[in-house]
Amino acid sequence: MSSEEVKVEGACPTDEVRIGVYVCHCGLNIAGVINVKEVVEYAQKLPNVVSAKEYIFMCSAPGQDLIREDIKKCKLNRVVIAACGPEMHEPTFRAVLEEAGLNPYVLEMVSIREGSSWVHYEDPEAATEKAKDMVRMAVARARNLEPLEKMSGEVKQRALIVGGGIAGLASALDLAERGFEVHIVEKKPVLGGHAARMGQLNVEGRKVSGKDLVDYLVKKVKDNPNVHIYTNAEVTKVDGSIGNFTITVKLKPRYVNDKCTSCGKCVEVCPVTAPNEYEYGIGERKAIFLPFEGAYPNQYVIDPETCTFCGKCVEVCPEGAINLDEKEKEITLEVGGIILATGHDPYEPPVGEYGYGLSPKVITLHQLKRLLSEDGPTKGELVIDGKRPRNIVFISCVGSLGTTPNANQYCSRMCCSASLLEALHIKEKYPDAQVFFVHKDVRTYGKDENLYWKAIDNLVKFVRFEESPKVTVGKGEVKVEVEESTIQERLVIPADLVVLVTGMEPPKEIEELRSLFKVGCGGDGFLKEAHLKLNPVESLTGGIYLAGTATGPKSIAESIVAGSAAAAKAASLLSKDTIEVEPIVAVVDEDKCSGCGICVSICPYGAISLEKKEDGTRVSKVDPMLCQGCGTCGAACPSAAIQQNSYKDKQIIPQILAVFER
Amino acid sequence: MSKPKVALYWCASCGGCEEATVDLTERLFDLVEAVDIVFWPIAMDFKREDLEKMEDGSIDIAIINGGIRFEEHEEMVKLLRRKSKIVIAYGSCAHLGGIPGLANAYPREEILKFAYEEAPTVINQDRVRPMKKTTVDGMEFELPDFLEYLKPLDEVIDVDYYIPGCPPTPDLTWEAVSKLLSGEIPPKGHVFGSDKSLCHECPLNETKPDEIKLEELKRPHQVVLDRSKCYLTQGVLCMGPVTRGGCEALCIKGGMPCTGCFGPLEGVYNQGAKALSFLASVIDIEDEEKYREMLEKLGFDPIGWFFRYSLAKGMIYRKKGDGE
Amino acid sequence: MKPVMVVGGGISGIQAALDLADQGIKVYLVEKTPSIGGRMAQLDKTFPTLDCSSCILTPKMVEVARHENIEILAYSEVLEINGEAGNFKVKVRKKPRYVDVTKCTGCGVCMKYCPSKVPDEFNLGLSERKAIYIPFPQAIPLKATIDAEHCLWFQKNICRNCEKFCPAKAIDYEQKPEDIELNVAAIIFATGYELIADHSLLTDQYGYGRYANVYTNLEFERLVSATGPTGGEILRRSDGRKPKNIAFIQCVCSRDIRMNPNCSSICCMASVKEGILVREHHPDIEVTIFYMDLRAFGKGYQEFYDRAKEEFGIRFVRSKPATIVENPETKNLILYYEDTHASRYKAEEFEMVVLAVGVKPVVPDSFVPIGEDMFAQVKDPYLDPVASPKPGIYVIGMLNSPKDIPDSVIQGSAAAMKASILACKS
Amino acid sequence: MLSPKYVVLKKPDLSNELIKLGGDGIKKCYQCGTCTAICPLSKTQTVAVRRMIKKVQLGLEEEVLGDPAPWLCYFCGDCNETCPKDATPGNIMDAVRKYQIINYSIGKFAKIFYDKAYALVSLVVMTIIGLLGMYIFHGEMVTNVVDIDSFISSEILHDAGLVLLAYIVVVMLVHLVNMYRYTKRAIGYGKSAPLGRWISEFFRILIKEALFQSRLLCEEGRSARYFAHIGVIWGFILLFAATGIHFISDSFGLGVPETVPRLVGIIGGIGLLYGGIYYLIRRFEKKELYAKASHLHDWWLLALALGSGISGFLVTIFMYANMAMATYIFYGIHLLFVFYLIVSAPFSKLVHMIYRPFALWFASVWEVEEV
Repeated sequence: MSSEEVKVEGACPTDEVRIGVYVCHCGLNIAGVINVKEVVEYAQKLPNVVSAKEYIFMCSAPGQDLIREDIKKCKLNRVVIAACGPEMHEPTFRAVLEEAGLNPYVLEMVSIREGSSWVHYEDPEAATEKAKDMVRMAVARARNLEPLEKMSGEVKQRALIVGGGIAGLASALDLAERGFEVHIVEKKPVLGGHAARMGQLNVEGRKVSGKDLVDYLVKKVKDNPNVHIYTNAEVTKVDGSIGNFTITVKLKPRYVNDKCTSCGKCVEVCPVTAPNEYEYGIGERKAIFLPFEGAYPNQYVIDPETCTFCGKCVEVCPEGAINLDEKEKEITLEVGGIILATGHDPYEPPVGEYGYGLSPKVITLHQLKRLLSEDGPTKGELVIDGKRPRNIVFISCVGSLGTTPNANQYCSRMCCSASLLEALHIKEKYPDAQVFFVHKDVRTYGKDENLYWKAIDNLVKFVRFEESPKVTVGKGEVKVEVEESTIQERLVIPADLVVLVTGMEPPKEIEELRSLFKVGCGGDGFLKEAHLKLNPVESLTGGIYLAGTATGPKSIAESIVAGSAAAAKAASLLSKDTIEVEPIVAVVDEDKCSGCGICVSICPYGAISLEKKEDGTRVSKVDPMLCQGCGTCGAACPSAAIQQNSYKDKQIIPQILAVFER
Repeated sequence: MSKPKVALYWCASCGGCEEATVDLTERLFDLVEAVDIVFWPIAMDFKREDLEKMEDGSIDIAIINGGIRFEEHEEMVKLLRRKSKIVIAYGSCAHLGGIPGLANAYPREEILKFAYEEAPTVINQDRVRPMKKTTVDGMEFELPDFLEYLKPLDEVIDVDYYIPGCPPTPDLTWEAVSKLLSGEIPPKGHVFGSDKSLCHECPLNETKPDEIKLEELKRPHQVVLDRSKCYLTQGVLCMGPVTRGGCEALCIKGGMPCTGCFGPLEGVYNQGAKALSFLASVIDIEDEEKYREMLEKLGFDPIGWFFRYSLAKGMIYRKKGDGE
Repeated sequence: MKPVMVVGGGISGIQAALDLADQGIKVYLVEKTPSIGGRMAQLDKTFPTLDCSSCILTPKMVEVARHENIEILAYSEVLEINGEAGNFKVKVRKKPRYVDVTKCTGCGVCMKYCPSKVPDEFNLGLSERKAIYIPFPQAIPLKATIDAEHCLWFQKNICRNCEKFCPAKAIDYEQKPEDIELNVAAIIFATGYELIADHSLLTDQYGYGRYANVYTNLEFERLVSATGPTGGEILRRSDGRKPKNIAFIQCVCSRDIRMNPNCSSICCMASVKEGILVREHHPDIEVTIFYMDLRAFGKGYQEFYDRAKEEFGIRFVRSKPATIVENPETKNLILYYEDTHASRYKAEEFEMVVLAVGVKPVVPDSFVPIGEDMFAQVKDPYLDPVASPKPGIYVIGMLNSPKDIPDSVIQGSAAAMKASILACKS
Repeated sequence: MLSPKYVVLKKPDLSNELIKLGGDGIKKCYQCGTCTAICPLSKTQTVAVRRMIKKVQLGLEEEVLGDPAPWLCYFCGDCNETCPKDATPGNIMDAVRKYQIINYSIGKFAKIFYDKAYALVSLVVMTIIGLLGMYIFHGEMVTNVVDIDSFISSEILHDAGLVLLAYIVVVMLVHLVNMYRYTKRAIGYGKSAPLGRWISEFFRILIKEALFQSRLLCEEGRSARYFAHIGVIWGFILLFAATGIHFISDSFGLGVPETVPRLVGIIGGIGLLYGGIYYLIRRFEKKELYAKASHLHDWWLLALALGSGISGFLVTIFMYANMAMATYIFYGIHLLFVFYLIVSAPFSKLVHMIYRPFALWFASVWEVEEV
């Protein structure tokens, strides 16, 4: 049976289909194997083909002229080009069609080079036959091609940055310096994220702390008139799509306004205490507090979760800066692009894992960093249980590499370097301390190998394990038992301090982020990039970019670079007034769509939504700015109601049936 | 003006479609009033000769149910085609092959062997099988031969309209017939029923979330269905999304998920494949091993689930159906 | 807005150029070799997704070629840089291709008729190319180049076959080097890396160059590549036979005080990937990877490593083999090593050995300050890790520090951001 | 195989002590195992250089003290050459040897031979004792002809020799017991070997390793060093034999001709001189790796061996030249050297001639499955 028998709906753009077929020699690439002349003669006989020609290089200027003239002379309304794959020259030939007055989308390219001459060079006859088959199929498809119009949308030249950590700040600063308006929305009452609390970052040369970096960026960002900062704020709604988002932001009450001079009187009278999350749980804070010294904004804040609203602070505040009746506010922002710099959470070991929570002598690396920080709770003095620890044991891969039932499978990338850095700080500060690094692999990649070598040089003791070590907490005594795999000995290390080198995890609110911004997550739970290797700072959703540890563990420097990279992507978008999108997108036939929602579930770009019609029934709607033309919905749609332009069933099915037409 | 002449005939079917005609109940009288039934072997005594005697094109509407499995079917429908102006494929079997079409999963020889030799209820030591020509007591009998495959009606003759369903609902039948009688002639090839999938008219469609993610599949007998919630979201295969509406979701209302008897929508070339594809799209299991385990637990039967009515009607399959 | 120059057409340079051009900034992409693509074009697949390397790279290369804001200056070199940030005057030499690129269509006829054979750099000498050549089929620009050093016309004044057979009449033996001066706001150096293959350690300790069946990882990458000299068949250099087992040795010329104390960051995963490729195509070839610390630090890398062990049955031995001795008859290689997890000394015979040789940056002459560790210095390792201490000059990719593809891409984008700020100001 | 016992880390600053003894590579080693793999001895017995370094790095003092590995090492220097971290594993092994000598010795007395000041003091003290002894016991010297007995009577010498022999035996026994205890705990933990194995291994090692130094020979291209070492060993053995023959002949009146022990002694002396001079040159050249790192105890042994050898030779020469005074003076010097040698033997580097075969013995009995 022939393809005509398949019912094809929708009329062709003109009454009579007139197809031109152009077969390229591509020098010898095609003509060296395929008998081009034979293919052309074959094509001439196909139904609807009014002209078939060959040329040595169709892509060259004379080749293009030939097509242009033919289109006019033969009144062609479809063009088939049998040459190379569409990757390189489809745009070339689309331009040719356009210049000749045709819609550029009535072009069909058939790759007889990659698909036939290159792969079947040993058998020229069969290659020629295959080329004929391919041309016949292309003609069958071309018959039903439709003209399409490009779509465009306006771009609002502003960016939203979600997260005021180091990556978000880097993105914001770059975009602002590039001249774009930037809105930073930070959930916490202060900027700086984890980086601000990371302590010293190097062991020699000019000392640099995480705080220094944050301070530098905050100062620059704050002084830039293009930047608007919202702390203690959360994005609650995201509407629109690439180039044109409307964001609703909830501004949570801080209860303390900018009259606050950080005098601290309120803290003295506040009766409520809670563990200090800004010190990773070391020590306590009050319900009214300053998250950390020198934070921005340098202003006290009341944590409504713990505050009893007793009003004592209001009474003592000399500036009258406290207002317990402050209410939540809501603002909307109109932005073109969004950068998610939503960061990570440190892995929190459950109580009992490696003795965590059973003894003050077992702490996490984050807590150690706070203890060793000049601005930390002990002003940089390492004191545990009132004593200076002598034997300090780091246990690495806590919460990573599946070392415990609770742990993640992935490697957190930074922990080896970070803990060796702290080990060196300890050695520098307390040369008599004995530091053990109990590890699996030492993954100090790249230039960080230097840290590993330094640690060996400073007699940090490396203990390698295959089986997770055991930490036993006795009466005031902590022991680490480990099977040293490289000497095959069972070691017992009496420890004055055990430091659990905890990895990074996706933040707890990742699920909300995911549904709010319609971005995906990978198997590790972190936000998923458009392509792991080549699009590492873009999400699958157009106009939304990812920076810092939102996509996975990174060092501070890497986060800053990723921040700049995400900014570059946003800048590419924002530097345009309008964005044009290919019309090869999914379209919904509302007459057929029953609103079953299968397409919504499967769209990887969040481009489809269900819309309620006036009669109460639902239909799918595709946002063409978000649709990337992957075709997944078309394959899944049970009613053939959603189809992709240029790849509709009526175009593909005849092409498939043409296979059997011989 | 004389009343329109109507013929009814059945091929390979269970007879349910004929029952469905009777289910028109009192409307049957209106029908009989309105038309002149000239051929209906199951209800009245008509013979082939009677039909042959009629003039070509003298019947206005021929309503045929059942698929084509015997030579006899083939001959009769060809005859009916010649005599009729309009041919309607009535019911799933005529439309898509239906339940008898499931036999196409086996070759003819295997079917006969099972039916006449191996089925547990059969006692046939001599392995006698029906023959095309048999001599009994010196008399020669001729039987219509059993064809290689079952074919839907439109693979044997040209069909003008389809009334889908297993069986078609009386309302739909009435709607179709009255439409034709009133002269409201739809384009050739029209399938009566809705242009949208069953979900559109399903009372539970409202309850479906925007995104469907299934972590497990179940068969209806393995679960107590919540009748106020979309069955699909409860992990039960409902063919609703991939099936033409028009039945008013009778099964759904009766507490059973749709099995797909109304066939695919316009533009869907293969109902079963599409069903498989959409279901695969909403299953949210990453682990391959877990997937396999689930299918095993389920007693996975893709033909029975997805191709229950449409196995005989595959796009690629049709080519093979000719015995090529 | 002034243009920006990107030097080096590898993946990080390509990314930088694209991100600048997408912002409407004119970019000059200067590439030393006849085609952009860099090292990534030579790779077969990429870890941890096992994406075909050219399949994901080629679209980017095509995008570069098609972008209206990018001008590719392939087969060109930077000679001189004057001026300052925001206003650099760069002298670039376009080396003569002896082919008129406006006429050449890349059809490859010339290559068919050229009689002079040269070891193919793209395949690291594992195969031969002609004196007139296109480095690889997806090259951009897809133009032929005459390698004058091996061309019979330039060497012996004979032949001129290519001229005779070129259907586009594009051959021009009279071409001369052309120097152009460009005014740019910023310069991004992304000159990439090469293997530390010239160290005596490779030959002395591991017998590379002495023993036929010892390969470098990049050579092996070409060997497993479907576009490589053997069409993806793993065949030994000595006898063209498929080996029964292959050993990968990590940290060769990396983490070694004698030449390169840095970890090269990519070799562990590259070997794991190559091991998986081997096992995927030939489950009968046993793969052993000798490593010290398996640096599976990136996203999805540990999972990939786990798969290599569990799914593909690759053996991992924690060890650094001390020496390799060839069996002169079978040309098999005996590795002497200590399995440090078992504290066992072993001598084991392998039919093929792949050395994961460390990397060193290709240093762009005196244009950027270089640190003691061979890599380019940066202005601030934390706040501005892509900026060279020289204002307006950026150093990215492998030139900056050892890094994998995603990190190189990220740095490309980041440098584009920084450069765009400068370009917009000037 | 995982060791069955639990080791409590008690001496974490062990590294520093070893660094003082010349093992500063401890601060560099990252445990790649190249040293073990390149070690020529690994082919027959796991010397596990890397493992030894790790034990030192971690501060497993008892494990370090009980590991015979350093005694198997001949310091050929291959490991130093191939080490990618320049951690000089050979030097670390050498440092561990010293550490073991110190710790096996009574009251860690051996320490003094690793400290210049103490060594000098001990030298002075011994010289005074020696000279005093000679002064007290010397006889009427006959000056016209050479009569050694007239300088100091052989009976006195024999008695002194017996005393020193007793001293050596007692002190060495104590040291060896220490060595046995540490080694048993470290590598022989929970293991028992049949007596037959002990005996057969003893003879195998005594002959193959101790007397013929088969390990040192196993590497090609090192035969010069092998012969030098054999020279020294057999030098000592023959000299000891010469003394023994003389003593036994005298004591029991066997009447062995004087020339027999003398001849044996001369041959031994030549061996000693040959070896000693060879080593002296090498140590001055500092070309070969073992010679690059010469410490006090190396020089000490060399000086004593050469001193006693040369002085002995001179005595013989002067004797035949019939130069009485010169003979007596050098005889005195010779006796002093021998005295130093014997007294310091259980503490100085010379003790390796006992420890090495014992270590080999213990290792081959207990570490059988390691091969």
